[in-house]
Amino acid sequence: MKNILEYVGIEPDRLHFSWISSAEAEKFQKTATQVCEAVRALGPAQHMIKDIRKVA
Amino acid sequence: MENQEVAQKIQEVAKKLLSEGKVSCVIGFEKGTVPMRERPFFAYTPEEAERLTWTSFCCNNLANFLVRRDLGEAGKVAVVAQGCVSRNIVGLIKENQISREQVFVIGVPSPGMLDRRKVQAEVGAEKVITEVSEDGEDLIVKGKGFEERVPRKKVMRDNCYTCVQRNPVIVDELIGAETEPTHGGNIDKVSAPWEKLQADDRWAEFAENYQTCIRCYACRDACPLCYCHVCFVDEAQPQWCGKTQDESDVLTYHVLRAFHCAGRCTDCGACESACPMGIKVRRLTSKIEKDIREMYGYQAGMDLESKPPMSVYRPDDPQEFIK
Amino acid sequence: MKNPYVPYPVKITKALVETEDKQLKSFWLDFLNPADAKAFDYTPGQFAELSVSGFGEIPIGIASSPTEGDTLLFTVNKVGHVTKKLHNMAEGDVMGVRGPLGNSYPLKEMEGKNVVIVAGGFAVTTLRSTVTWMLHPDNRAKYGKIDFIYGARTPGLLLYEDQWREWQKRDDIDCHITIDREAPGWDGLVGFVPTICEQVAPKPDNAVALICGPPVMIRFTQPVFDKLGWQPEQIVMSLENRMKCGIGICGRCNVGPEYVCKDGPVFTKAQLDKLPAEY
Amino acid sequence: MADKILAKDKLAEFIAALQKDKDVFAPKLDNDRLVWAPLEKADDIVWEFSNTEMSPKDFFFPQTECMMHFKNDPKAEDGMIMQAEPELAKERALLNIRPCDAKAFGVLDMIFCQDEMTNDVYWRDKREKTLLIGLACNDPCPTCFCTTVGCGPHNEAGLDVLLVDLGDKLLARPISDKGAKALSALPEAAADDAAKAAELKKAAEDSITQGVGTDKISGAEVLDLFNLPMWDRVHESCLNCGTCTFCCPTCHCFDIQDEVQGEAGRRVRNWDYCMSWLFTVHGTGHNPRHGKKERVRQRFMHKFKYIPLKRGGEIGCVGCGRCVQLCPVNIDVREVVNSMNA
Amino acid sequence: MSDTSNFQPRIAAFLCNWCSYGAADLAGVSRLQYPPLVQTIRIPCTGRMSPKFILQAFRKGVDGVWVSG
Repeated sequence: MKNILEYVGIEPDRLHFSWISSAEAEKFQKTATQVCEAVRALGPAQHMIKDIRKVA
Repeated sequence: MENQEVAQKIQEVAKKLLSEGKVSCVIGFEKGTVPMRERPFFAYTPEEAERLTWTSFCCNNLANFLVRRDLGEAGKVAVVAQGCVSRNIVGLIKENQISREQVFVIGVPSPGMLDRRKVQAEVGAEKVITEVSEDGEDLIVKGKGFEERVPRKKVMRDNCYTCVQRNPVIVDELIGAETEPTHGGNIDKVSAPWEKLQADDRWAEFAENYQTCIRCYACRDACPLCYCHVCFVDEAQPQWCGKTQDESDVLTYHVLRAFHCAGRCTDCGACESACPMGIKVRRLTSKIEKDIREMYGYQAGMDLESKPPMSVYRPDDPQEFIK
Repeated sequence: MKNPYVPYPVKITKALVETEDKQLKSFWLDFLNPADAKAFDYTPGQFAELSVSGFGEIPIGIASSPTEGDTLLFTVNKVGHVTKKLHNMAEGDVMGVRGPLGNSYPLKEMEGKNVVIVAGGFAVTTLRSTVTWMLHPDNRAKYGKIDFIYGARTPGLLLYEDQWREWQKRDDIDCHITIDREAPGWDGLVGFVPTICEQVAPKPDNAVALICGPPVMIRFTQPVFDKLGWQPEQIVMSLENRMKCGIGICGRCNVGPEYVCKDGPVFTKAQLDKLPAEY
Repeated sequence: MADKILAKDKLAEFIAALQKDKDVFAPKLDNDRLVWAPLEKADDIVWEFSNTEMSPKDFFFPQTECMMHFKNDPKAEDGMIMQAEPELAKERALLNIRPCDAKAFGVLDMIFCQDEMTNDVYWRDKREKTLLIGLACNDPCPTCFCTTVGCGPHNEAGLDVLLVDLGDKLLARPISDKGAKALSALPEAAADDAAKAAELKKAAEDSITQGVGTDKISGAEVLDLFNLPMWDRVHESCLNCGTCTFCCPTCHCFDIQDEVQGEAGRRVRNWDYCMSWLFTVHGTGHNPRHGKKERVRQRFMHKFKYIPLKRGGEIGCVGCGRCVQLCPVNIDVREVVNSMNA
Repeated sequence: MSDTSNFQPRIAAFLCNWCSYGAADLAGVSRLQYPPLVQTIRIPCTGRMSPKFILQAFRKGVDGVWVSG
């Protein structure tokens, strides 16, 4: 999925996968921060959004 | 073997099967009403079998008709299959849509089917073609006030050019001898032009490619993999994909459809041939095909035994993308 | 130029779950603009598209009668995503109504004749409208004897109980209300609608029958009426098919050349016999 | 109204005049595909073409059309109440539309605008604000069969003006008052120009050799046609895709859907197609046209029996041949209709 | 690309009920700070995850998707 989205032009860093066990609260915190930073660096998503206000 | 000879042989085999009552129906091709459009034909009697033909324009995937008809009622049917079609039959057997006993495969090594749009472009978009015949490695294209020879290789369908399996993988009766497995094209190159681009440009290319889509779903309906009773685009609760011409709706449809074919697509090109707008539908599916091949070392429908990668877990499955 | 696709805004003034299985809910709707109420000029048998903004439209038969004033009554079966949403709506909510659509029961042609009304389950809606209309003092004299045969599976699934209890008290209509199987607390008729029709044995002379119900009921009621000597021209039925536009354009509700939304939903048996059975 | 002459070197002037108050569109070549596009200057006009890939019906009946919008807020004063979309702001002209496509609009007029209630204001508005300037077909395709379905390569129905290409000039025939107005500045045609146009017409009509017979269909009972054994075979190879209906100039079925996003909501209609299983399925799961056979039969019966029956004999097909060319499995309408007529 | 300095992305996090959702819960209980931009969606199991969800999230306008098992 990541590959295909990348292929169509959605930056790979917009999609993250991770494995966290229910005891790993700290890893969760760390990953959440990482994900946010990665997406923040990319700026707002431009594609695939359906904006009916624009079309209407 | 020349296509005409193959056609002759197909007729003979079909007649024999039908008259001996071994199958109730032979699914093959007959001559269409317009040039370069051979069409699927269902022969039920030895007389009807005489209409069966074989040319370089047999672009539909006949495996498609195996799932969509009620085989329980029809009993055993025979189907004319080249490499990719036979791979799809294998896929359908693996997915329990049909059983091996229900189909009689009349195997034909593929001559490499031709793209009628390319032929049209070759003689000029505005010329009206009235007759096309084959002469060895050339096509003879006739129309009002012109006659041209076009080399087959120049107008071959993209997927046939990069085909990796021209010979049928399962066969009950083989017509002609097995041939070279490929036509020499490099399958990895199909998605290459896009892979080099930056994300935004890639998106632009992608949107441009599908921009003319009219959402007739011919690509889906021509595809032997798309046999779901209710397709996700038709689901209303929840609605995954709007029904409008909006870019996001069109692209969602294409991305998800392609993704549903992951690990199953045999690159038969039926979607691209069916598209009335000439969209390069394979741009997406062939990329996924390549990924599956590189990540899991799997090619769909090559044999009856191997397990499709999307439905089994192996400890050595790639997982670099997971943090 | 009037836009036939834009619904009239209405407010739900009352909503009531009708049946014990909670599948059917009735809605009383009042027009937000009094002028719209005047424009919405309907006859029993017609239907309207109920419009829930953001969800879509659904064609529903009008269960109220124009003789009851401007409030419209619809009873809705919960099946799809529009009706589910509708069931969750409360009094005071705003929605839309588009119509009236379709033809109606042949009230004019029925004048001077005896009328037999056969209803099964949920299909009673437009027939409730018809009976109410015929029983109105202005109209009652135009018709002969009225028989009303109505059945449901259980007493809890019978719609409009207050209404038919009242009709039972009158002497200008014969009500035969039945349930499929004996149930505690039920002292009325028991038996399937076709059986009751056999018992009532309405005479075909100078009479019209309006039959509306689930396909299985129609399949078994038909032979009863045939045996009693009814002609296809005397039997009137109401169809339903999937619809969108409701005005005979969008192309999905047609039965042969006839559009259920525009040429129907009411057809005589004689008409249906000449059409493909695509309903 | 008298025929006029429009010299090709005067085209720029003519188009500039049209563009004063109209958006002008014409067929244009885009990567080997002939599509409808805004016309900028006279030089861009394509004169030699069979027909555009898709029918221009979407000028009047867009594939996706917003019909109404509403404020998705039940608490707001005007919340949840549907407001109709505004009408077309500027007039349009379609230049070089083929007579078959124009004829299709005539057929669709009868369906979209039947009476006071069945009055599709979205269609009507766009129709009334569009000038149709047709270009007669001098060289029909092998897949054309217009002459056998009540149309023809020089057919005038539905058009405002018919142009006939006479080489360096065009014979411009005003058909409606609107058309006459657009041509008022042009000189009248000489008798031999008109004669030449008539000759071309005859030649074009004669070049259409294949066709369909509909004489027996019009006399037959609906049920007899409906129960013909041929339907058991016609549908076999059909994929149930929407290609034939979407490319067809007279197919007009649609679906209405609501969409919301935050506070914005709209009701849109999209083209729909009778080949789809979902087209007729009921909420209960019952489907009156459950099989491929029923659906394929519906399409042909609708065009060749139901529409003529309801619309005074007018056939719901104009013989443009697009479905013959584009059907992925080559289900040829001519063969189907001829076997219906057998 | 727009100004990224004060851009606050919206992220849809699909969390498995048994693993990451538990972790998120624990993080909350333990008062660990993580960015408030993540909108958690509990799914019964990561096996419930479907590509449809990801596309749907993007269609609804999120800037990123995070799937965690």
